[in-house]
Amino acid sequence: MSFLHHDVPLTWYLLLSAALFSLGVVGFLIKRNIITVFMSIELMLNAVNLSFVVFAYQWHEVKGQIFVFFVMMVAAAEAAVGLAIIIAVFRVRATLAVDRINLMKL
Amino acid sequence: MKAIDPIILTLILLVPLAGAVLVALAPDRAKLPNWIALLTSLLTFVLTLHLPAHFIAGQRGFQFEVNIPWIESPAICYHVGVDGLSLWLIVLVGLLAPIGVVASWNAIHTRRKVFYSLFLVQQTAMFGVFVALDLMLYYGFWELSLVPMAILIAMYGRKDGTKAALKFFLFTFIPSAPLLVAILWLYARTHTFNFSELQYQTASGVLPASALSWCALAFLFAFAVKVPVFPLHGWLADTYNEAPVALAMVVAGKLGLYSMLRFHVGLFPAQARAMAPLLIVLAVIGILYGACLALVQRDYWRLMAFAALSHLSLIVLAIYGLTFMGWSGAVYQLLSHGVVDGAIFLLLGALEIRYATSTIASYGGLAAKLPRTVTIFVIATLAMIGLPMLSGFIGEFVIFSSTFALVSRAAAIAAALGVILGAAYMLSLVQRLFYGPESALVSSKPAHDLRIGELAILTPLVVLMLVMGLAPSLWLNAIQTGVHPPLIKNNVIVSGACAAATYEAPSLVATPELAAKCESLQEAQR
Amino acid sequence: MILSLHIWLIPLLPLAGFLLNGILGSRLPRWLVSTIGLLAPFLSFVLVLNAYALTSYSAVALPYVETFPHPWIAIGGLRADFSFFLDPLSLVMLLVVTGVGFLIHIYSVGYMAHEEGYARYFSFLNLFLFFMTVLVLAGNVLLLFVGWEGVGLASYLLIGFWFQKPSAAAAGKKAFIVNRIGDFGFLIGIFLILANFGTLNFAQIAQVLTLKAAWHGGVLTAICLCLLVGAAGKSAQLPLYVWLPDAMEGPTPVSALIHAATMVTAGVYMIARTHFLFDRAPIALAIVAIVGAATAIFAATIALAQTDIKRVLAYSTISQLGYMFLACGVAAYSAAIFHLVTHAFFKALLFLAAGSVIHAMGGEQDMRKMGGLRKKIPVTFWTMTIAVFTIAGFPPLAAFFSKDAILYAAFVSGSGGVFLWLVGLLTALLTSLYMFRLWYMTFFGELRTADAHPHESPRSMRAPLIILALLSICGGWIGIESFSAYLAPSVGLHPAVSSFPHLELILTAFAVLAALEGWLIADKYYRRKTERPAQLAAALPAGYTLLANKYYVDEIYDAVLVKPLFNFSRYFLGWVVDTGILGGIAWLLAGSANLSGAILQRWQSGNLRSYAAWLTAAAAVILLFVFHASIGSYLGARGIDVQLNLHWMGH
Amino acid sequence: MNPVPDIYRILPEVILTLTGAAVMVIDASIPPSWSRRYLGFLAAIGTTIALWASVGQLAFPEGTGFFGTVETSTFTIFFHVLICGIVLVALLLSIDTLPQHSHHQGEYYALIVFGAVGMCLLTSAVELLVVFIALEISSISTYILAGYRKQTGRGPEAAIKYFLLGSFATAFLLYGIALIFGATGTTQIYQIAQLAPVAQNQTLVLAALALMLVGILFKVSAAPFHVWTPDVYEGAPSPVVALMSTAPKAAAFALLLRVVYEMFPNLRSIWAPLLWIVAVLSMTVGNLAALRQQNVKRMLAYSAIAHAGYLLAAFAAASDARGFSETGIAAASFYIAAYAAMNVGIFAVVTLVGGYDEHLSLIDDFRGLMYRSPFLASLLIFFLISLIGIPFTGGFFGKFYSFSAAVDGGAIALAIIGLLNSGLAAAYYLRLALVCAQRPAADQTVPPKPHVGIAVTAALAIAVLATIVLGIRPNAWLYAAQSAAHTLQAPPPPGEVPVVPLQFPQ
Repeated sequence: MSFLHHDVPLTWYLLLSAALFSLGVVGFLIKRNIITVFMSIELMLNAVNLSFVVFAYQWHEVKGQIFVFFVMMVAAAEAAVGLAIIIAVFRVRATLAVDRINLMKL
Repeated sequence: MKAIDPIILTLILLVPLAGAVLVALAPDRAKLPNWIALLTSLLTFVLTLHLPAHFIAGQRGFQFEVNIPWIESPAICYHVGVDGLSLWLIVLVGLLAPIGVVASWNAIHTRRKVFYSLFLVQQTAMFGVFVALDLMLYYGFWELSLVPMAILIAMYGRKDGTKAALKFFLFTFIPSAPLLVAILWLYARTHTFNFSELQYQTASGVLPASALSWCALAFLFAFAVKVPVFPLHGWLADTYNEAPVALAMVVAGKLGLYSMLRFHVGLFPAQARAMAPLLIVLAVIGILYGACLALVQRDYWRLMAFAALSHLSLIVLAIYGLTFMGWSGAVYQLLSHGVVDGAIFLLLGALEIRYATSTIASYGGLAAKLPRTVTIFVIATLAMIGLPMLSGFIGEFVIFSSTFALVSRAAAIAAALGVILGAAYMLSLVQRLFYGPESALVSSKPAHDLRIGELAILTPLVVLMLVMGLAPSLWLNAIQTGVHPPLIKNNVIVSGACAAATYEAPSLVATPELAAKCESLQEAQR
Repeated sequence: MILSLHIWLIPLLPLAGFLLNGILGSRLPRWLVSTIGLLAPFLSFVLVLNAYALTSYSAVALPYVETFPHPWIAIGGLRADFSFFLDPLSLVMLLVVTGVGFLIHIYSVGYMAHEEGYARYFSFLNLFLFFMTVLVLAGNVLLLFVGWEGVGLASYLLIGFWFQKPSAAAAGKKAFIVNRIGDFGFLIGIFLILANFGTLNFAQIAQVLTLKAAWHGGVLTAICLCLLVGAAGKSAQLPLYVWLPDAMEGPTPVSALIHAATMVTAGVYMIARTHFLFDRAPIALAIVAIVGAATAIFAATIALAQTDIKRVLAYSTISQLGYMFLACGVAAYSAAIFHLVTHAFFKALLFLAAGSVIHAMGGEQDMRKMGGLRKKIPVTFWTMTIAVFTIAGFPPLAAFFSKDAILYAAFVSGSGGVFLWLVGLLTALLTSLYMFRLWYMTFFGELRTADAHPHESPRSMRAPLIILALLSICGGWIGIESFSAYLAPSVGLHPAVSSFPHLELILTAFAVLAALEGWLIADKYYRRKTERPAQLAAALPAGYTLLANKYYVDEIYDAVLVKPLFNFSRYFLGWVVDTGILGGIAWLLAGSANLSGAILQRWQSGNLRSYAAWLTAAAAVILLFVFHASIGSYLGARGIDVQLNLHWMGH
Repeated sequence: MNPVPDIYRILPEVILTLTGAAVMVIDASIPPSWSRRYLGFLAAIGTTIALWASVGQLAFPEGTGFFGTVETSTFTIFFHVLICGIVLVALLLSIDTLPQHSHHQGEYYALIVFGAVGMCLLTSAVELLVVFIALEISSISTYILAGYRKQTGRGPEAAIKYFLLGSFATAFLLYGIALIFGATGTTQIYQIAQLAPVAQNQTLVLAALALMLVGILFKVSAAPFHVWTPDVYEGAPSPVVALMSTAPKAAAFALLLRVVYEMFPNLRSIWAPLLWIVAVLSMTVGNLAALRQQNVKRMLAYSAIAHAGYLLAAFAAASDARGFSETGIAAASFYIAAYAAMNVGIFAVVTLVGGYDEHLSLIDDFRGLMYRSPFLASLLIFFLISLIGIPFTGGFFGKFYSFSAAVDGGAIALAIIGLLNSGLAAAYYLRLALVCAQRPAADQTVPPKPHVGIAVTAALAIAVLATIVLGIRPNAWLYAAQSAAHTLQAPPPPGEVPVVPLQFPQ
């Protein structure tokens, strides 16, 4: 863990986390496949996890790391549900293109 | 009987509600809903008669008052009471209820339970508006009165009931938003919804004047739409055209005008005074505008709508003349208008049931076939156009003369022009409906004159029109105690100086002293 | 000692008749209806006679007042009582109203015998008597107004008696509305009285005026002019006379009673009743005179060219009312009332006789189709002859005296008096001319229609004719002097005093000559050279058409007032203002809400990625907002730059 | 004073969890041919017990348990009762309206109950970790429930939209939590409240506030985070919408109250104007867009957005020096209750009329309802009237308190905008009501009369009663809301939450 402390300032990690989060957001916005969109969300969650880890390290507080585990766990649960839903969508619509999922509007 | 005094108002409010529940629960068999509604409304009417019977005429302030805390924070109370202003209006509402039931007797065939339940709920709401002395309670009944009306218009509308109901509802509901804000603001500043306390507070000068004028404006706007005052009458014609007769006869006027008197002029006298010139002008325009448009209507409900605009504007004129005499006249005219309009609506409704149209041109020559109808219609018409010895004249005369002497001669003269036009459109309505040769429609249908039930309700109305025309003091005594000057000194509306004094003197007997006084007063007036 | 005269019963008896016949009449046999209908005015007449007898033998002093203990309206300073006021003026009026009224009731029994709605007719007739007696007896302006409006109502109902006839129904409506215009003026007058006197009681107003002897003109003129408008409406004066000719649509006895003898004279009565006001308003008085004179001659010219027998009489009535106004205008109230009384006799007679003619002709009213009826209906002819000679002003018939009094009063009334007199004289000539024209066209020559079988009227119709004929002969014999003296307590003495001793005689001679001249012209044109009128009409087509069409006044009113009002209401108010502007504003408000709703709906594209984009954008905005707000308000207030001082709390 | 066993602090949640587990187990163990209907009743009974248990919590002194992660106070009990009530109504509604022989019925009930666990926990959590977990528990159940009609095209679409956008928003919330953790070094709400004002890095605090607001405002479907609402409400089964338009919203509002009033009271000058804007935007957008809707559920979705706006108006209320506002919180709490009562009621009626398969989904389909089933029509109109805010209904007092709080706080403009908006809203509510009241068209096919079973009758009765009681005798609830507000703003009991001294890693 020492390289974290000495070689690279903590801010960089936070910036990386922010960048990852932004990438996730951008990915959500520009990707056209539901699975990819879903992956973008995972990316965002992981970016948050990175922040938690960094802050946990900064504060010497284990809470942050606990948080990370819970986030991972929840993400897994979400993945299970999400994929199930995606399958359901594919069954009735026979497509995974986000832009085609627009039966309901206005 | 004294024992029932404290609960009489509550009873008046609850009996129609109980009747509504009863109608809703009872089976829709034979004429059962009609009978329950009729008996309930008659019972309520009898209860309302208790009020004038035990009203102490000379006494100022509220009587039969009940004030029970209802909600602690904000401090809303179940505070009801009656004074000379509302006394007869309550009786009027009570009277119009059985008329409405009779008018609906044959007109409403489907879903009678719904109709009569809502009709009775509407009664409660209207009673509530007249008796509530807690601003929040008042607002509650005020809003509640919209709902049954709107639904029934939609249910039983003639052509496009939904649209008319929506128009009616929005027209009256949206202006009540500023009203509520104003009420809330008043509460935030005074921590009371109590009418009398608020009256003291608004008069005491602790509230900022500019905010008070905004409040007053919000109140006025809501009431003006409800009356309606020109140019806010957009909903009226459609509503009259579509509403079931029983509801059309109560939809306009009473609530708004009463509220103007009690809650606009009563709460914000100074602000009302500032607004008065505008309202007088609008009222005069409304009188002439309504009358002119009534002249050219082809449908009698629309004609009645514009006629109502004209007549109600006259009352607005009386209210914003801000003279006590004018106010008495206003309340009296309101009563008379209720009775006369009730009769005319009942008759027109009866015609519509028999001939299934409200287009005037389809009628003609009914007089020979329906002698009873035409007789009562003509009497009611005459009362409406202010023939002396019938009810309409008294109010009109008092309003005109007080306006003329104390407010504005021009306004009185312009308003009196409406009398000519009133005769014109009402008599041509009579002529087109009843006189002339029989129209094809009239000849094609069998003639059924008024039924016994209709006669049973119309005859008392006709008698009432006569008695109101001949012995107005029966009503005016109580009314005058209601429109007394506010008890707080600086809340007094200062009337035109000379004229007020002239009128205060019971009658100018020509003693030299009085003649001299008259002289000096006239000098002062100039 | 004060005897109760029970004058309150005088109106109430006809009211009872009205109620009985009106409510139960349709179920009662005709004889009972007639009995009730006749009994009521008869008993009233008896009561009036009783009152007259008691007062003239000074058992009861005049004026005599009966007031109902409870006020009618008492609100603020406004107080109006049910108070009946009996003085010579009202007594004379009551005698005419109930007397002539009773005769016409009798006549009606025969005339209306075959009509449907017999009971309705009698109930309305009684209703009229009720209101007319209230009008006459009223002790305050407001009660007078009650009667005033009430007789208008009765007139409306009776004109429209044959309501199946559209013209009759329209005429009733027109009468009411035109009267309403007059009443508008009357009402304003009442308001002015109330505002300036604080009372409506005639006696009190008079008292106030007595106290303030210097009060002239000004607001009094305004009051009087307003009252004049009312009077002009009721008494069919220029410019509000238009309803009266149309009112002839009603049954002829009604025309006789209401539209000739009694109701239409209410304006004259009202001016006489409020003479103390007019006396103080010379300008208003002059205008009354001018209106009267103008109406008199105007209506007389129209009467020349009418062919409907009743319309001739209607214009004649207007013209005679003009005389009465003229008299009022020169402050000769007693002369006006005198003429009113004689006019009631002879004009009622004329109408009843005309009714008899119409009855004989089976409903035909066009004089061009009559002629030669002299032999067929002798009683009618003779009574009619008496009436014609009376109205033409031949001595010693009634109108001779009354018309004479008016012309004399006009002549001596001051600067414009001679002119007024000349107009009156010319009118007298014209009156004579058109009346004899009527007489000749109806009774002389040959019957100009084939399918008529004239027959004399029943006894119940003949009897009133004869009585009225007698009254027309003798009615004027009382003489203006004693009549004025009798009325003096009510309307004051005749003001005019002649400086020239034989003036009255000379003027009388002029008047008789004028009447004679009229007769001679009529004789020439309508008996001896019956082709001449047509030639004359052909020679002066414009003039003749103008007269035959009554100067197109109805058409002008229609084009100038009625049509524009309707068009203004329908097109400008109805379409432009109500639908266009007000409806447009509501439509715009609703439309803009709907439109913004439609725009906001586009937000909901249904596309997931656009939703996410919105979320992101909103999140960005919130972030920006938070930082902006914080820099601006929260930390900025402490002078701290959040970006730079990360370790500001390093203690 | 005896310390309260920690387990009692989460007693309702425990009961609900056990119920859910029982439902699932029984569902799995009984033969497939058996009716699952009674599982619904089981779930309902469990919910009732949980509700009763929540009320029972009033007996305990207020405080936190499980190391300061969950709290019991009038505030939490208020929301527990509310949420359990809503869930109960939704369950009863579902029992009668779900197709009798559909599979997965047991799952459905279990999911609802599990969702309830999450919502309840969300209201009582004072530790952001628990907040996150609770939020996810409730969200995941509702994601699945939203797509429950998976045979139709719209069901899964609603689920996927809700799921993706929900997760997306949750990621923002989570990021906010991370940042506040970074700024203060703790995730316990009371500690954050004490430490945030003195944190070194205020940028982080502000960013955390903003990001957390994004996540929560998404959940309460306030504009401009409302875009998912109409689509999801339209696609989800009506009984589910009855639940998810009310209960999760109530929970989310409870969270919002906690976040803004307890975590960041000192940032009031920032979030109050922000919420002001969001409130106005929500009302206006919701009402305007609802005006033109033809689909009843979509219209109600927009109305839900507008109601979120009215509710947020209460947040703009005045506050004392520390940023607390008892009136505002009480008004918001009351509004949530009133809104829940009427909205769950109206969706119950819409479910009954439109059917589970939604063969009647358009406003015009409701034409003549008053003539074919006056009972349902009357109820529908009653709830619509309450939504409009006509007096003597719960909706009126909700609006009344909300706007009187705003007026109290000087936000008169907000009150006027809000009430004018409610006028606008009346237009579309009333349109539906009036269409119901209209005579049926001559050529209209008469749909079968809906079957109203005992369970749904009970559900409707609860909703109607609640709406009426809130409209006529609001005292009790108002008192509860006020004491809830009081406990929310009261500082945590001293000593129970250790204040971590600030340490800097350098």
